Amino acid sequence: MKLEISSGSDSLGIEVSVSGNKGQIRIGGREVDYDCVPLPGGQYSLIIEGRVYDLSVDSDTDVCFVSGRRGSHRFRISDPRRLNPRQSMEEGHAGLQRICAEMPGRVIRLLIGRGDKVVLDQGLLVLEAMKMQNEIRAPKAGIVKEIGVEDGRAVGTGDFLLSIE
Amino acid sequence: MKLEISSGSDSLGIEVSVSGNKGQIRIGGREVDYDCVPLPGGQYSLIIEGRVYDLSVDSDTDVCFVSGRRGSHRFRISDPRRLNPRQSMEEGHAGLQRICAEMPGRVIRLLIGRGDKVVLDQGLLVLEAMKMQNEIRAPKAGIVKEIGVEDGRAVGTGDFLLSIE
Amino acid sequence: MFRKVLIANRGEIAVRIIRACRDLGISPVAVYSEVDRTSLHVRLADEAYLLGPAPSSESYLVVEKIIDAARKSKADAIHPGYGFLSENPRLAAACADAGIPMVGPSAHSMRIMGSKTGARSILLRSGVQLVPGTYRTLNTAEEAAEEARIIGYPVMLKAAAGGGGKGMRLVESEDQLKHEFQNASSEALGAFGDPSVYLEKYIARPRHVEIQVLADRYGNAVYLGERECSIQRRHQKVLEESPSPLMDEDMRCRMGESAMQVLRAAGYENAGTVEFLVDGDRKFYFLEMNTRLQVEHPVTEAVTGVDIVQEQLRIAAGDPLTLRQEDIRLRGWALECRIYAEDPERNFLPSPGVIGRLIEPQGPGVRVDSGVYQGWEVPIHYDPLVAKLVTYGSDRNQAIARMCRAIHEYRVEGIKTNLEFFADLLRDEEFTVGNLSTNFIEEFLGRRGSGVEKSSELFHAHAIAAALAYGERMRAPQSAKPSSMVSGWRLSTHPGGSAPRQGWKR
Amino acid sequence: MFRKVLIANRGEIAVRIIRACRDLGISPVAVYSEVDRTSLHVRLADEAYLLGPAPSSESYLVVEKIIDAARKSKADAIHPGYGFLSENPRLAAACADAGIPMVGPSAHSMRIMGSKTGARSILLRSGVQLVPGTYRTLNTAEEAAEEARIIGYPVMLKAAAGGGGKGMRLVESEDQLKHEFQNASSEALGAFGDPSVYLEKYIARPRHVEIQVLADRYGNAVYLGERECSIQRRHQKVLEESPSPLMDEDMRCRMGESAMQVLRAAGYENAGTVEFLVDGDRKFYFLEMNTRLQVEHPVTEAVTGVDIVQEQLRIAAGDPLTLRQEDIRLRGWALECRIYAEDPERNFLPSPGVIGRLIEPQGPGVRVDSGVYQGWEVPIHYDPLVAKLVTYGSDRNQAIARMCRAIHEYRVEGIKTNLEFFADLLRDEEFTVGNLSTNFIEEFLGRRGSGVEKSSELFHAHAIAAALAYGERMRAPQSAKPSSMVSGWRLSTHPGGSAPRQGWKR
Repeated sequence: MKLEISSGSDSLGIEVSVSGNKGQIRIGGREVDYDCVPLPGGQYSLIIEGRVYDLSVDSDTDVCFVSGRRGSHRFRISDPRRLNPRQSMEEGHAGLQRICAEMPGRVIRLLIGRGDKVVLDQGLLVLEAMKMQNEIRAPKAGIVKEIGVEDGRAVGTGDFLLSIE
Repeated sequence: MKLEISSGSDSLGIEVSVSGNKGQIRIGGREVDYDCVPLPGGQYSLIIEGRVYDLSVDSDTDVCFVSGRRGSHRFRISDPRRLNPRQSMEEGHAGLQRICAEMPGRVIRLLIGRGDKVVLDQGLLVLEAMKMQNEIRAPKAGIVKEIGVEDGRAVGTGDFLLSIE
Repeated sequence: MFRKVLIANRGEIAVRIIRACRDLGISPVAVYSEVDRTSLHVRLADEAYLLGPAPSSESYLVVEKIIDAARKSKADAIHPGYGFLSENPRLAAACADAGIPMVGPSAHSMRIMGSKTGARSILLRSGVQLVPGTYRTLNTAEEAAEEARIIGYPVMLKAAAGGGGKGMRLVESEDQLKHEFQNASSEALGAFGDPSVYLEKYIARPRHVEIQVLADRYGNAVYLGERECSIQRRHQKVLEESPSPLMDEDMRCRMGESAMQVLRAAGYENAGTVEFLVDGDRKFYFLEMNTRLQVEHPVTEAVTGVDIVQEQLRIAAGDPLTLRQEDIRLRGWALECRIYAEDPERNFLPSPGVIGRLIEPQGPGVRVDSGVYQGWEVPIHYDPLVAKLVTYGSDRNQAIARMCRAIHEYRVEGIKTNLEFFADLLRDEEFTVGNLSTNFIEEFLGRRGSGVEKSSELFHAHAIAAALAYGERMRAPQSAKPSSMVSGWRLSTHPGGSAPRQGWKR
Repeated sequence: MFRKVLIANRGEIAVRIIRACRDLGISPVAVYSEVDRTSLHVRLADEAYLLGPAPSSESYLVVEKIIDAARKSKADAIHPGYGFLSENPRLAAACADAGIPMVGPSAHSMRIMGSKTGARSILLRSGVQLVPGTYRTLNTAEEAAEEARIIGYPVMLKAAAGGGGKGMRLVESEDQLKHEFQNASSEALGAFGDPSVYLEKYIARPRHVEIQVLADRYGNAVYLGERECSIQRRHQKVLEESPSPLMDEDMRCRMGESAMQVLRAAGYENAGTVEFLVDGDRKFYFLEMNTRLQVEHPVTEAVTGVDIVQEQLRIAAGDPLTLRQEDIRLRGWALECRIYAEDPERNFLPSPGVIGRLIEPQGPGVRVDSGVYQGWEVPIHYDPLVAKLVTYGSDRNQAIARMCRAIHEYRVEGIKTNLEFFADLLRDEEFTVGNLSTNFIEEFLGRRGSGVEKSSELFHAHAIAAALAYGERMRAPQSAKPSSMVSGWRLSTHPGGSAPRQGWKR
């Protein structure tokens, strides 16, 4: 099985002939011996040339998140044998910036109105979450195009707050 | 749903009208309010009249093992609506006592032979497990009827060792 | 001693108090809001009573509900923990009315110290050195601006009714003062039910050092050494230690004596903490007194060997204090890191959610006071404190090394935490030499490198794991996903390394 | 200091040493047998090397394999832990040959003390009081019987080559001696690779008290107070404490000085333990010296504040000891319970298997040194020690109360443990007053009640849970069983309350 594995701008070719827990893998043009054993709870114990990696691996089709004691990587996996239907299509509108809630909370106070001109870093609204009030500031200068919330409104992660153009 | 629940010699009638986590249950002729919430990992948090029970519940058809911080019970559940096919049929032969390994180990030394007469508590064989040597003694006086192992033999839990009649 | 104590709190501190109760043979009673039905403190208690819906204003902050639960459970005392009603004299008064002792000082002492301005006016006459500022509360931004002009900028805007950084703002100009006055006041109202604020002169790069005190009703009192709590973010302590690297025996005695004066001025009983600011010349100023158990009390417990919560319960039960000042000797060094559900990569944004995996550190010199467990969802309604990680060593270096080791072992997945942030902070040279101030974190964030060093060895190993997991998925039938996780794990809660940043900025 | 240390051990002690390595900035290297591939010590190490099949005779006991792994990993020292090769001079000698320091005494000191009979003959001249008995090893049961007639029954039959209760037997008659000689000898051979046994006069109801010592190669040495280890079952310690309830300062000094004499006689370097038996008149007799880290070292760490494993590593690296005797002060009290995978209801039969659920205690005064994790299978091939639970308190009562609380929090399911046994033992009056002897457990088992009190309230609550779980099962589709357990949980491993007892008796 040949795979193309990438994380951010780094990319690697991997060729693995899977046969049980132990085997050889070709990575970045080099052969390495590995010993990879599943642990209870979706973790893996990987030993490569004596080095121990105690990893959590969570994968979903062509995305894989690997985390261990010394850091973590999110990989995108391309398998030439399979189609990779999902392509990155996360481009926003050129000039329009949508601001969404990154966590659940409650809107305490809107500091601007629709059509207001805002400068970079200007306070837009105050959101309370986990007993702390956080002021959401403008990521860029522009005009407030749309407002999706009002004072007192509870919001969930990803909920649309407002947009700036 | 009416159930008959027993543990050892104790037995109780329970009538439960299940409707979500909270409800009323009739037990031993008394109505009690309960609040029972499943926890991650197969545990339950049960609150009855303010008292907290943090329980592990493992069940298999008509047998249920409940354990908490203050002790545990193994229950047998009879549901009049269902047949209870399994009936206790764990009676041994009157005079024959089969001795089985209660844990995995290795037979170090047989201390008796077939046909030997043994007295109560007499050493029968030495079993090593987890680096300790344990002498298995006769649970009753009698004649060694059959021997299923020899010196050096590895045994698993439940393996037949020998019988006394 | 009490037979049964109701703990009017949640999270790690409720668990901490449950443990002290058990150690004294007391049956612990929990209370909970609807979202806390499966919280650890409920699971560990002998009894538990529902207070109401998730918002603390409808549950943990309702005095009447607490008293009702205490009556229902026949508890013979109430421990308020920290936060919530712990410094609210209304609870103390209601307890007194109900004939149920509260584990803490009298409503009277609370009122004196609870009003930071009141405390300042009383201590004016005591000889204890105070931070220059107002001795009364300010009603409007204009009034505040007027006083600030007299004191001189920068000034600190503070909630008169409480501590813990809530409603606190550093203000450098009149414009900013007018802008922040409302925020601080509304935050103070939300946190303490009282919008009053006052002003103090800002002391540049101060250190925050506090003295733990214990006093009984018979006039016996001791101080249990100091804690250095300079490492704060947004006026919230995040890392504390005892002793303070700044301190010598002489300064400890003088600060301890000042704390005793404050204690006497308040007619104080039970455990309390007298906070001081220390300026660049090692002069110290009274900041405030916290009339309750402090979050960071475990570092003092580690170096003194005294169980502060047990002492609280004994004092509240009327036992005389058996500790004498000469018995109190600090041995070794202790650190505490407050592990928060927050994302340091995104300006410490709170990160509630389900804890997918949890491995907590163990071994020599490590104490974990946790309020969570694997598979449990950290609710959005309360403080994001997941656990307190405390390490002890024979000296500061050993305590730091053990903290690094404990963090290395600690794994919290499904939510983001500040564990890696601490791992970096503990290696910072200014920290290791003990050169601290309340500006420490701000300065540290400035000089901190890119954080993660690129290791191609690690990248390769992780890529191999990803490839093997992929291969396993491809071979497995579609229904049987390889992840045999406990419930509630969601991939989406992972940090989106390559995910587009949304317009969230503070 | 070393850069990389190989730990020639497994289980909790390997984990303990990994932690000490990390605290000193040393990279820890694990070794493992085939069944230990997923053991906790492998997961926590930086590197790990396979030794061989599960039997320790083919893995952890093979000197050459250990040395090979050390060479392969480029480790610059080897820590042997306890058990396995820790007291085997062959490892020490092989290390010396390979130029890799072993963390422990020289092969010479080991040989002196490793032969219990050799140690006895050397100390004959030292003035240290010895237990009467033979000074040479005995080759046959007949020879032993002859000596025993001189000493007078009862006598203790002991392995000349090792401690820890292996190959040890109390013998009350010549018949019994002849019967047990072979068993003891074969057990000694299995455990230490040497079948030699010798005899000591049996001291009635003795207490077992031992002194922890530290010595460097420059002649500096200290003793770190005592540990009382009287609570034993089948000559295996199960509960230890420090200090000893028996001890006063004068006796501590005298015993400490005796330990120093033993140390000097052996030309000893690194950490060691000098064991004494104490008779009813508080006279003490040298029993043996353990030339390695002791299982129960954490209780000494708790009361002295000294990290013994770190000191071991420093001494082995050639650092001079910086502790002086006058710095060593015992503060508070510490207890250790050895949590075994065993079934106290079935005469402490080992209970290996998969740990279905695991909740470990936390909080003030609690240290858990565990070698296991949830979902892992405790193998049958090694000691059934799951974890050491250590509590600390300002006095003995507080340490006991905290131990009770910790046990209350501790949950190990899937295998049987002795946790409940400890819960009962800690409430025993003879224990709480400190009236201990090595016969304690036997006597305790005799006077111990039926154990579980019948509580109809608990029975009802559990029955309700069973009924609700049954109802849930009936509603759920057949494929979706309500138990969302980690792998390997088997109902059959539960204690069969109503299951027929099999013919197992000892």
